[in-house]
Parts: sequence; structure tokens; C-alpha cells
Amino acid sequence: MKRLATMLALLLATPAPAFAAEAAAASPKFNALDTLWVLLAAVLVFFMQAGFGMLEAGLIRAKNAANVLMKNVMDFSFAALGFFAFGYAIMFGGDGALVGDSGWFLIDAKSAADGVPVEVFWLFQAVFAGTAATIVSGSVAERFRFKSYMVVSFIVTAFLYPVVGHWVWGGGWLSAMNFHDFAGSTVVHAVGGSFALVAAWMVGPRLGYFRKDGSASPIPGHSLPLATLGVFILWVGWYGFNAGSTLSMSDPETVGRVAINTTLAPAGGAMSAMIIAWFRFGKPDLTIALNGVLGGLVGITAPCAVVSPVSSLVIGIVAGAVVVFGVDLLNRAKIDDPVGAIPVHGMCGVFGTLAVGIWGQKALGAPLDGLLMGGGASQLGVQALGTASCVGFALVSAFILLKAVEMTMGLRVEEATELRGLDVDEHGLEAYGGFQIFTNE
Amino acid sequence: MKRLATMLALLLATPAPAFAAEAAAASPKFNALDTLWVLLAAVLVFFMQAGFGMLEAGLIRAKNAANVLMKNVMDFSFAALGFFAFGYAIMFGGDGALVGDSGWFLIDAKSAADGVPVEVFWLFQAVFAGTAATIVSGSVAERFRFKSYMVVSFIVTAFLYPVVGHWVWGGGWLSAMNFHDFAGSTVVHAVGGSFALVAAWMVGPRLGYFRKDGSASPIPGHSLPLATLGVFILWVGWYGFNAGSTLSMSDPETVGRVAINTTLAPAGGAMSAMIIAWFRFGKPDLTIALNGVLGGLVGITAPCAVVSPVSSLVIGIVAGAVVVFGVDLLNRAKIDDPVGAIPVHGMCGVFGTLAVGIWGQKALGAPLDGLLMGGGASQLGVQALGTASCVGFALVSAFILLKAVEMTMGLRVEEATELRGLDVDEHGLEAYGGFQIFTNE
Amino acid sequence: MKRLATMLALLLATPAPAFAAEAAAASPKFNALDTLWVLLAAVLVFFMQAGFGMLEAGLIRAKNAANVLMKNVMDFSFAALGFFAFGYAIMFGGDGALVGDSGWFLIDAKSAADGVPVEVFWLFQAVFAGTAATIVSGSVAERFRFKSYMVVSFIVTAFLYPVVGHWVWGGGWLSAMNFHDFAGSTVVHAVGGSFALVAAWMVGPRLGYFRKDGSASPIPGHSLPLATLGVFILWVGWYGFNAGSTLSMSDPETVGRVAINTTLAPAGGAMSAMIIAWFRFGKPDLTIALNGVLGGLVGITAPCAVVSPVSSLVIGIVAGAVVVFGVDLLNRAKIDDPVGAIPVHGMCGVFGTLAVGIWGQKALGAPLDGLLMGGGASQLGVQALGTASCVGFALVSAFILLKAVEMTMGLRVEEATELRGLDVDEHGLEAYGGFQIFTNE
Amino acid sequence: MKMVVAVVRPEQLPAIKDALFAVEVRQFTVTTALGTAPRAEQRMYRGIEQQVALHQRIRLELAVDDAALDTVLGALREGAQAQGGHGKVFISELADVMTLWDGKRGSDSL
Amino acid sequence: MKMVVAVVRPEQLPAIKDALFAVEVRQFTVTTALGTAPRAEQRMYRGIEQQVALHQRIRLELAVDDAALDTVLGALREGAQAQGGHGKVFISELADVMTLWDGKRGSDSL
Amino acid sequence: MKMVVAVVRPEQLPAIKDALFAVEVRQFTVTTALGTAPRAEQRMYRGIEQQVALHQRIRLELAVDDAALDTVLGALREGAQAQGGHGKVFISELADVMTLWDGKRGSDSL
Ligand SMILES: Nc1ncnc2c1ncn2[C@@H]1O[C@H](COP(=O)(O)OP(=O)(O)O)[C@@H](O)[C@H]1O
Ligand SMILES: Nc1ncnc2c1ncn2[C@@H]1O[C@H](COP(=O)(O)OP(=O)(O)O)[C@@H](O)[C@H]1O
Ligand SMILES: Nc1ncnc2c1ncn2[C@@H]1O[C@H](COP(=O)(O)OP(=O)(O)O)[C@@H](O)[C@H]1O
Repeated sequence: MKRLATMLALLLATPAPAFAAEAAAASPKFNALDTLWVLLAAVLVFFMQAGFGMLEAGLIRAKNAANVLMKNVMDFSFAALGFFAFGYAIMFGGDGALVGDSGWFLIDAKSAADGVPVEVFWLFQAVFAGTAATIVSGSVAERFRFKSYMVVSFIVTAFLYPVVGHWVWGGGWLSAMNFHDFAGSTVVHAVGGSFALVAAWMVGPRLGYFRKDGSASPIPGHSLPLATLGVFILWVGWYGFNAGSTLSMSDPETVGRVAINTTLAPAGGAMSAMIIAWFRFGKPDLTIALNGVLGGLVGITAPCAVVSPVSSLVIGIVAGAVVVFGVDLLNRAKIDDPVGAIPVHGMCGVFGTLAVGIWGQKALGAPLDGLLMGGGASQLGVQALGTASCVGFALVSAFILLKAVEMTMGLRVEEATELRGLDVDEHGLEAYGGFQIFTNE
Repeated sequence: MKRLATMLALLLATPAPAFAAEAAAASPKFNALDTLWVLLAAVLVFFMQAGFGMLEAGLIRAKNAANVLMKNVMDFSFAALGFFAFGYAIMFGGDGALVGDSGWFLIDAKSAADGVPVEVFWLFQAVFAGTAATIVSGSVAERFRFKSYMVVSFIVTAFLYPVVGHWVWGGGWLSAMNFHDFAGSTVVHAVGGSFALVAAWMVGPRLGYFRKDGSASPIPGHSLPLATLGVFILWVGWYGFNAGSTLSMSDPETVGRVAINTTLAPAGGAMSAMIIAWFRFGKPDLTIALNGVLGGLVGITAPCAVVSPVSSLVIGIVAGAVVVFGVDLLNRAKIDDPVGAIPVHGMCGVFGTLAVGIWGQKALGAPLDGLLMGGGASQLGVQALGTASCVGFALVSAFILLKAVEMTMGLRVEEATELRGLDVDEHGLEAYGGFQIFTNE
Repeated sequence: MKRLATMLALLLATPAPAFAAEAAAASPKFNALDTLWVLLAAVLVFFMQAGFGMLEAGLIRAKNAANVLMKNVMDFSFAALGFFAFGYAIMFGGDGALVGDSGWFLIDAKSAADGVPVEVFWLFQAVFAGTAATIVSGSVAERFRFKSYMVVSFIVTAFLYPVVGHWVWGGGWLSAMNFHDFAGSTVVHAVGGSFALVAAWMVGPRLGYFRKDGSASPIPGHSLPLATLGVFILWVGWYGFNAGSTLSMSDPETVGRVAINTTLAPAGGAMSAMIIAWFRFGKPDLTIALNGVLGGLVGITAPCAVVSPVSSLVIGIVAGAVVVFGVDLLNRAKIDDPVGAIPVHGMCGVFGTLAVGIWGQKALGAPLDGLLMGGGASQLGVQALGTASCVGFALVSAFILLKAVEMTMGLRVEEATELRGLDVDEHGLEAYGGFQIFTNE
Repeated sequence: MKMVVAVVRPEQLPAIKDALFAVEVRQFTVTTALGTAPRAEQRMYRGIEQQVALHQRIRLELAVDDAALDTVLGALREGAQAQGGHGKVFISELADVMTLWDGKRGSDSL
Repeated sequence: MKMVVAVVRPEQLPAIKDALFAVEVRQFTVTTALGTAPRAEQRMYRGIEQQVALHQRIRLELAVDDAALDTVLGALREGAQAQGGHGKVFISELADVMTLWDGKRGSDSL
Repeated sequence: MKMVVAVVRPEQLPAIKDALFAVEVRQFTVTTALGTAPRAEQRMYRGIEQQVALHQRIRLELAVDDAALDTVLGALREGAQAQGGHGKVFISELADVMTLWDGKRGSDSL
């Protein structure tokens, strides 16, 4: 105990001079407006945690709702710690082609955004890391062991996500290749979706989701009001996610273009997902429309700064279609993804990254004009390479990580726990305790 | 398909140079701080969609909750599209007395806010249009056909709302007359409330809402926690709605006055609605207090910049009373408005507009001093004329539109659908699927 | 009526010139960026009302949910009024050692933040007052009479909270002593928690909470999704609460440090509360983790600007432990606090205030280096004195106030009302009306 | 005495309640239930087929005197007809009734 | 064997449960129900009159041996008295009982 | 006719439903219930002990012809076995049945 205390005291003291020195020397170099913008954008992105929590809880059964909420609360907490201690250093600690390696615990860390203090820039990046992590909780909901999830989540945000982040945004090999992913269709969503895919596949489908004949059998979400609230919150947060990725207000027009695109794409996604589902399945399904909104948002995340509003509408419309077909595809592949995280984040993330190479405009800041903008396929090639590399890394590293966890702690709860619900067995409570009658006393 | 693709490609390409050119030439003219302010205000207003969704879902029965949420999600999506393609051009495309006519699809469109890029200004206006549209969904909840609602909603935001908007804010005849509606008591709320009134009247009351003897029989909301959350979210969003309508931070004090008034008026509305209801009906009713908050917010929307804080408190108090009596009046008029949209938005919208002519102060920016401020009745006259014209236009155009929809697609669901709930019959799902027991498999 | 009207007219008119004059003379002295920052921070803090509402409603039984929501809506409304009429004058109206005494109804009131108009500064302070008030509603939930609560709440925000506020932030005796409470661990939370403690103790435990043998018997919350949403909203709002307390963007780095600390401390709180509860009680309890988040947030509120990120993580971890042991302690003390308001706000508030004297760094702006930073115990002494005085004042004044209310109006509802639920008896409605079946018609 | 259990659709409840009140039957117990329908309903949820076999139903329980049985059954039928006439009634013998307040037994306690 | 159905107010459940446990009756089934009250309650919701005819009730179902009937009824009464003594009990003959685990029939399976 | 009431765990419902459908029993009524368990479960909620005495259960009600009774009981057993074999069945005499649509009485209306 005593030694621990001494060590802690040292750690507490160490950063002080570092920070103080920076404060004294650096203050004039900060831009107050840019700092405010990035900070508020980070707060908006943080709010997305609530959105994911409500969406995921709403789309699953009541008996597992507290479990998924607990995962959402805790994975952000662990993400904050992991990204503080290790993640930021790996992602932004220098120009190594593969990983960064300085600024552990933010000591002597530098901001990658001019004029924005490292603490604020860190926060903006930390909430992104949290988003990447939390995508997984949805796809493995209702069956993944809580303790194992915590371990996976911590390693993802502290070590895996930052590697990809370094490649694209931290000065790694992909940034050197003019790979363009403005706000993270690949870095956050396709990568998060890939983790989600591997995890959902390895943990297996929920009991009862696939019938004996192999066809899927729906397990309806227990609260669509919560799910809808979640999507609206996510949409709100996405303005911070995309527009905040400008990291500066020095170019109001780009900020504006990002904002309008972040409106039209999800609108298009909602419309196309709803209409396609209406034609194919007979009725306009609310959960599909919600996934369509998110698909549109994910799809526009990479190209939001470099495409015109009309293009963003088209991107959203295509993303909405991707979602509907993706949901179908997963069912055929016998993968059970209760909230649609894989089509929304994984597939639309890849599509959005490619969209830069299709609809991107050099005049708006894209490295090259896209395929439909008369620029040929070069940028599309770069985008494909980039997203394939990141997704590949995510798939492989997730597989290794999950395999290790499976062999040591196990991925899946007992069958009896799954039947009763994870809330009672893993957390000793019910999401709606006494809502029916009081079960105790 | 091929022709469609070609057309699309053209549309995608067209705006590019336009936007690019503007970017090159105009960047210096943008004010970064004002842009940030308007953008964040727009995000706050966008959040109100979630507020309306939760409020409306909470105040109706569970069996129709998914339907009303779907309407909220989709009407904003269609509003975004309609206001992008047509609405903005009608509202801000030039100085015509009646309508604007340039800037379709935002091509070569101009911002009406100095220093704020058109994309950001568009977004701020688009979320206002979305608000006007979504007001209707509450008043016709639990019985209006989904498909017909989508058509109505699209036409309202793309064509009807922008006309009124043009008159007051877009350089039309009312702006020329010094009609003062700072943030839209008339443009958004009274007009939205008028659409809501016509729609609720034409679609008729819910089965069972009026007893055979003509008296109303309550149909309680199924989740007051959701409704309360909705109101808090709306209040949050209203800071963007009202204060953001300054469109600039160049006058911090006006922004501040708007903000304090947007606090005191709803507080006053909550207090007076609660107390009046307490005296009249015997108990302090939460739903009435919530409507009181909203009444106060709507009431202060027009005068928020030009009245003193004490006046705003008084305006809120009166608005709270308007809500209570308005709810009563509608029941007597045999109109069924499940969420109180008509008293809140329609009646308080008109009252708030008139309030400018009563409590407005020239020293604070009103065109003239109001009646109680020693300025006589002239401004009140202008306000009455303005709000009457806008409401009149809304009532008539809504009647024509709804008549046309009634004759072609029908306004109301089948009786069997209404009895079972719109969720199952129109969307094939339940808002709380399996919350009781799993109904399938 | 007529006299009332005349008086009102006078009041409405009076402030006009005052405000107008200030507007004319003062405009140049305002800083637009700072104003925007404080305004947006105030909006974030206002949003916390929704967070408290959802948290409290979720952690109690459904039959009392509407009552606690009504208290949340109305206590903010009354807080706004009370803080406008009296509170601000007491808190910021001059340099008296004990109370301020000018600026009633904000007439000729001055802002205590350079460059920020008084209306905006007022709003920021008013939402803080609202927070202090609303803490009480949770600890007395499910049994406190609505009418009495309103009276208590109004007096707290109009008169009691402002006194403490004046001591620390308004130029009173504690600010003169270099007592450091950056964003209100003591002023808002320990004081609010003290009111909550006295109120919970005087109103007594809920029927059935303590068994005959004196041990506590749980009454589970009826909706953990709502509670979790509430905590996420509170966390979002806390960025405004803490970082906004800079009252300016002139020092981006301090803002950034506050922001990162406001992330790491709650993350630490969640982790330690969860892990300790897991070890002690066998399972990771979601409600404890949620309280841990809040404990971390409250704990970092005072020291957020003057400690390093590592220290903030440690502070959060300790706060999480304080929460777990605090919950236990209250049960032993036979005090029933349904939502954990007293451990979270009261105990962590005191701890956070002391933390300034332990981990505070002079280089970062603390008056002196803290105990663990090599500065000895002097600052810790000041912090202890300050928090003890404020808590002492709160305890005593709350006792007198509640005694008076108890003797005149009574604190507690009838037993029959408590058994049936406060919603039906006090408000004539149900939080989930007809969710089961329609009870009327 | 008889225990009459009727299972009907939710939308039928108001009319049935009125019909019962009209014949002065003012005491019964209602629970929400799920019931089978003549044929399963097909729904599509997120693009996959769902066989909905159980539907929202209302279960009414009425303890009645033998003499009142026919009146009650008549009222149930009349009320049910107002909304489609769906539903079934199950009748069984009731051995005894007791009021918890005074412990009184027998048909007077109904 | 008898099937005892008691309909009481929610606040009565804890005491009734304790009373049943006290006489070693540890097996029963509980459902939420709505029940009629002696007179309809008047409420105002959003300013309009609401006749609330159905109130939250709890329905307990206990299958008991004939020999245990009086003990159970006594426990129900005692438990109910603790909170106002409201509620009614309906008693009917139970023909048989079966445990699903082993298919055993008869009163041993209670 | 018999009224068969089975009280089982929620996770047993799907298999029981399938087993009933398999023997062409397609009519029944389901309610959520809380039931007692062999022993109370200990939970810790916010650090205090909670004795959970009532657990989520499902209550099935089936009115069947005397001739069909054994088939139904068999199906219930078979379905229940798929998930642990928990649960109990209560069987009582059913005096009559009526269809509300046409007022038809007797076992044809089942
Ligand atoms: N044999 C039976 N046993 C138990 N419950 C039954 C039986 N037959 C019908 N029911 C219940 O009665 C309800 C109404 O039956 P019916 O009128 O045939 O169906 P519907 O309402 O779909 O037209 C069913 O949904 C079911 O819950
Ligand atoms: N004849 C009856 N048939 C069915 N249920 C009955 C009958 N009489 C009473 N009940 C049920 O028993 C409950 C309790 O009855 P009682 O004690 O008379 O009412 P209360 O609890 O309002 O004092 C009622 O709410 C009702 O649900
Ligand atoms: N004597 C009884 N009276 C009423 N209900 C009973 C009785 N015995 C058992 N039950 C109900 O049947 C359910 C299942 O019983 P059992 O199989 O013994 O329990 P479990 O499912 O916990 O193994 C219980 O939870 C209870 O609701």
C-alpha cells in the first residue's frame, strides 16, 4: 500500500511542471475560437455515447437492457483511461509509419491541431475512440460476457484503434498516400464495424435468433421510443463529429458544407432505407428508417468536406440502400447483429470512404476529383486501398484478441444466463425493477 | 436507369463550380464567430426534433408511439430535402413581395445573414422549417395515415411554410411593413399551429375521445417521463431557436436579453399554467405544466429581443393561461388535439406576436414602443395584421392541401387500424415489442 | 385587479431605460466570444435539469415518477423566478462579507464576469442555483409533499443558496480567504447535498425501506434506461458546468485542462465504484456505476482547473469509493436517499473541495500547492474551513426552514397517498397511464 | 356461484364495461393477456419474417351468482358485438367467496 | 384441493406475502390486474373529467390442499388487515395438479 | 371440459408453444405472472440485501375437452422438458364455454 502511495504521488507530481511549463510558454499560440469549437464539438460527440446507449438498449430485449447500458457507461470510462494512458501516444506520438510512441499519459504530448491545446484535442480524439469501442457493444448485445467485454473494449481503445488512427490521421503511412477520411468513415466506423463483425461472428447468434431451418426469426426491440431518441441524439452528436473535424473555424465555408452534408445525407439515408424496405417488405419499418439515418451519417463521414450537397444526398441515399441490403446479407451469413451495427458502421463506413473517390471534388479540398467528377479512378484506388488496409488490420487484430479472450475468460455467458437475461445474472438487477409488481419483500 | 444515372451525374457536377467559386472569392467575408454561433444554434434547434418526438410519443398511447416517432424522423428528412430543393429559394430567393424565386437546390443561393455562409444559414432555416412541419404530427397523432402525412409534410416544408417565411423574413411584404417576429412566434408556431388546427379538425377526433354526450373523455399519455424529457429538450433547443435568431454575436447584450427572456417566459408559463389548472381542476397536472413551459417559450419567441426580462415573465404567465384556456376551448370546439399543439403553438404563437405590440420597447430594438410601453397601438396593429395574414394563409392553404389529399389518398386510417394501433397495421411492429411477453415464435 | 395592473405596468417599464442605457453605453465592453462561451455553457448546465429528472425518475418507483418530474420542472421554474427577483442580488450585489444587497429584479445589476453581459452571466448562475435546488428532489422522492417542496425549493434558490454563493464567488468572506472552489463542489453540490440530507432525514424513510430489524430493504428503480440517460446528460452538462466556470475563453489551456479533468474524474469514479461494489457485493451494479460517474464529476468540480489530469483521475477514483461507502453509511444511519444524492453531491462535494488542498498546484492556478504537491496543509485547512462553514450554514438553515414548513404545511404525504403513489393522489394522473390497459371509459 | 372468464380484444373492453355496468354488474377483475388468433399474423421486422402467434387480449374475470349468470353472459355478448363480436367465455363452478375485510363467506360477499 | 384466488391492492402484497410465508405457504402465482372499486374515482386530466373505473390490483393464485384451506384463508385475512383489509377471495375446486418435471399428479405435487 | 393452467418460466414458452401446436392445440391464453421459486434468490442492490421471492413466470390457460386432456398435458410436459422441465399444471373442471360471436355454448365452442 505504502509503495503504491509513493508511486502515485510521483505520478501526480510529474505532469505538473510539464503542464505548467507549456502553459507559460504556449498560451499566446492558442486560438480561443478554435479551441471553443473543438471543445464543443467534443461535447457533442461525447453525447453520442448516450445515443448509442439508448439505441442499443431500445433495440434489444428488456432483460438485457441494463447490461448493454452498463457496457456503454463503462466502455467510455475505460476508453478515456486507455486513450489517456496509451492510445493518444500511439495515435499522435510522432511520425512513425506504423505507430506513434511518445506522450504516454499525455506527458509532453502535443496537439495535432494548431491553436488548440492538447487537452482539448485529446478530448476530441478520446470521444472518437469511445465511439469506435461502443459500436461493438451493440452487435454482441444480449450474450457477450461483461467482464470479457471490458477487457476487449479497453484493448481496442488503448491499443488497436489508435494504430489505425495513426495511419490515417497521426502521420502514418496512409496519410502520406493522400488517403482522405475527413471524419472517420474508415477510422472510426469501418474499423469499429469490423471489430463488431468479428465479435458477433465469434460469439455466435443469440439463442433462438436462427430457426432450425436456418432462417432468421426476429427478436423485436423492447423500446422503439428509446431507440428513436438514441438516433436523434446520434444525429445531433454527428454535427460535432463531422463539422468538428475541421478542428478550426478558420474556414467557415467548409464547416458549413460539412454541416449541410451532415443533414442531407442522413435525410437521404432515412428516405431510401424506408422506401426500399417498404417495397421489399411491405411496410415502412421504423427501425430500418433509423438505421438508414445512421447509414447516411456514416456514409458522409469521410467525404463530408469534399462533396457538394447534392452529392451528399446521393451518398445518403446509397448508404440507406446499403443498410437494407446489409441487414439482409448478415442474416444470410448467419451472423446475428441485434442493432444493425455491422451494416451501419462497417458497410456504410467502407462505402463512405470509397465515396470520396467517387464524388469528391478537388475544388472543395479532395486530393483528386472523384470518378463521377471526371477525375478518373486514382483517388478511388487510394480510398479502396486505405479502407481495405484498415479493415484488414481490424479484422485480424480483433480475431486474435477475441480468440485470446475466448480461450482465457470466455466470450459468451452461460445458456441459463442468456435465457434469464444478463441483467439479473451478471448485474443482479433488472432494467425495469418492480415495473410490473415488486418482486421482493 | 442509365438516363437517370446521367442526370444524376450532371446534378452532382453542377453545383461544384458554383460552390468552389464562391469559396474562392468569398472566404474573407465570413465571420467565423457568427458562423459558429449560427451553426451551434442550428444544432440546438435540430435537437428539438428529438424533443417533439419524445413529447408526442409520451402523450399518446403506446400502440401509436412508433407511428408518431416515424413521422418525426421522416418529416425532418423530407423537410431537409424539400427545403433544400425548393423551400430556401421560395423563402430567401430575392425580394419579391410574395415569394422568392432563385437558388433552387441552393445553386447560387445567398445567405441572408452577413458573414455566415449560405450552407450554415440554410441549416438554421431548415431546422426551423422542420419544426413548423413537425408541430402537425402531434395534433393528428393516433389516426392520420402515414403516407398522407408524408405528402402533407413535404408540401408544407417545401412550399407553404417558405411563403410565409418569405413575407416576414425573406424580404416580402410584411418585412417591409415593420412587422416584428424575431424568432418565429408567427412564422413557425402560429403557422405550424394553424396547419395543425386544420389537420386535426379535418381528420376528426380519435375514436372514443368524445363521449356520446359531446363531452371529452381523456386518453392519458402512456409515458410522462418521455414527455417531460421532450419538454426539457425543447427548452434546451429553444435557446438556439431564439438566441440564435440574432444570427450574429456582434451584439452580445441582445443575445443575452434573448437568453434570459427564453428562461423567464417558460418559467412563468409553467407556473401560471400549473397554478390555474390547480385552481380550476383541483390538482397540479404535469402535462399542463409541460404545455405551460412550451406556451411560454412560444409566446416569447417573437418578442424575445425587444422586451425587458420582467415583461418576458409577464408574457410567459399570460401564455401559460392561454394554454389552459386553449385546451378547454378546443374540447368545446370538438377538436381533438392529443398533445396540445394547437393551444401551445397556434394560440401562444398569435399571442406572442401581439406581445411585441404590447410590451415591445423601441430602445431595445422594437420598431415602435408597445401599448403598455407608452407607444400606443400602432405596432400592435401591424402585429395583428401580420399574424392574421400569415395564419389566414396557413389555414386556407392547409385546407386546400388537406382536401386534395383527402380526396386522393385519404386522411384517416381504417377504424380497425385505429383500434389496433397504427404501429402494427401501418408499420408492422410494436413500440414495446415483447416488453410483456414475446408474441412470436 | 386594476391596481395590480398598474403596478405591473410600472415594473415592466422601469427596467427598460436601465437596460437601454446600459446597452448604449456598454456595448463595446462586451467580449462576443466569452459571451458565447458562457451562454452555451449555461445551456449545457440547463440541460442537466433533464438529466436530474431522468435519473431521479428512473431510480424510483413508477407510481411516483410523475411527481418527481413535476418537481424537477417546477423547481427550475421557481428557481429562475427566485434567482431573478432576489437570488442574484444577494449573491452578486456588492462586496458585503455576508450578503449582497443590490440588483433586485436585475435592475442595475452588474455582471461579475468581465466582458459578459449581466443577462448571460445571470443565466449561467441561475442554472447553477437550479442545480442546487434540484438535488433535494431526489433524496426526498416518493414521500415529500409537492406543495411543501415548492416552498422549500423557492426559498432555497431565492435566499439560502445565494448566501453561500456570495461567500465564495460573490466577494464574501470566503473569497477573501483564498478559499478555492472553481465550479462549485461546495457551493452547489455539498450545499445542495446538505439540504438533501436534512430533508431526507426530517421527512423520514419511505415506508418499507427499513425492515423491522433495522436493515435496509431495497426498492429498485423502475427504469434504469432512463437513469442511465440521465447520467449521460448530466455528464454532457458538466462540461458546461466546469469548463464554463472559466467564464472566458481567454485562457484556452485552462479550459482544456478543465475539460480533460471533467472526463477522467468521472471515468475514474465509474471504474472504482463499479470495482469496489463488485468486490464487496459480488456483482457490478449499474446504479452504483452511475453514482460513481456522478461522484467523480462532483469531486472534480472544485479542483478541475488546478490539478493535473493524473490527479483528476485519482480524485475520481477516490470519489467513486466515497460514493460506495457513503451509500452504505446512510443506510446505517437510517437515512433513506432513493437516488444517492447525499453521497454523490454532499460527500463527494466535500471531498472535492478538500481535494484542492491535496492535489492542487500553484502553477496551475491554485492559491497554494496542495498537501501531496509539497505545499503543506495550509490550503487544505482553508478548504476544510470553507466547506465546513458552507455545509454548516446549509444544514442549520435547512433545518430551520424545514421545521417551519413541517409545522405549517407538513413535509410528508399521508400514508395512503404514499402507498398508492404520489402521482395519482397529488397530481391526478399516472406516469404510464394506460400502459397496461386503459383504466377509464 | 360461477366464475366467468372472458377473453376479448382490447378494443372491446370499453363497450363490454358499459354493458356490464348497464346491468349493474360492477365488480370484476381485468388482466392483460396474450391470446391465440384463428391464424398467425405475418409481419416483416427488419426484413425477416415474423409469425406473430400471440395477440394482445384482455381477460375479464367475473364471479357471479348462478341467478345472474345469464344476465352477465348477455351483457358480455352485447358489449362484445359493438366491436366485432370476438372473444370467448369460460364458465366454471365457484365453490366459495370470502371478503377479506370481515371474513364473510358465501354469495353475499360477491 | 382448492384453487384460491385473492384480489387485493398492490400495497397489501408485502404483508400478505409475509403472512403466507409465516404459515409455510410458499408457493403461489401473482399477476397484476385492474379491479373495480366500490365507486369510480373522479380525476381531471388536462382539464377534462375522467371516470377511473379500474384500479391497480394484485391477483394471487394459490393451489392448496383442502386441509390447508383455512390456514391459507386466515393468513390472507391477517395479511390483508395490515393495510386496510381490502380485497376478496374466490375459492374453487381443483381437480388435479401435475408437476411438469416428473409428471406426478395429485395433491403431492402442490 | 377442463381448464388447464400451467405456470412456467418465460424461456420455456417457445418450446411449449411449439409442442402444443404440434398436437394441434392452437387456442390458449397467456399472461405474465410472478411466481415463487423453491428458494428465494439473494441479490445485492446498491449494497443492500434483497430477497427476491417472486420471479418472472408465464401463465398459460387452456380450455380443453376431457378427451384432449392427456394430449395437452403430454405436450406441456414435452415442451417444458426442452428448457429444464420447470413448472406446474393446475387442472379444474370447466362447466361451460361460450363463443361471444354467436353465443354458442358447450365443448364445440372450444
Ligand atoms: N380453448 C381455449 N383455451 C384458452 N383460451 C382460449 C381458448 N379459445 C380461445 N381462447 C382465448 O380467447 C381469445 C378469443 O378467442 P376468439 O374469439 O376465438 O379469437 P379472436 O379474438 O382472435 O377472434 C383467444 O385469443 C384466446 O386467448
Ligand atoms: N364479483 C367479482 N368478480 C370478480 N372480481 C371481483 C368481484 N368482486 C370483487 N372483485 C375484485 O376484487 C377486488 C377487491 O374487491 P373489494 O375488496 O370489494 O374492493 P376494494 O379493494 O376496492 O376495497 C376488486 O377490485 C375486484 O378486482
Ligand atoms: N401451490 C401453488 N399454487 C399456485 N401456484 C403455484 C403453486 N405451486 C407452484 N406454483 C406456481 O408454479 C410455478 C412453477 O413452480 P415450480 O416448477 O415448482 O417452480 P420453478 O419454476 O421455480 O422450478 C411457481 O413459480 C408458482 O408461480
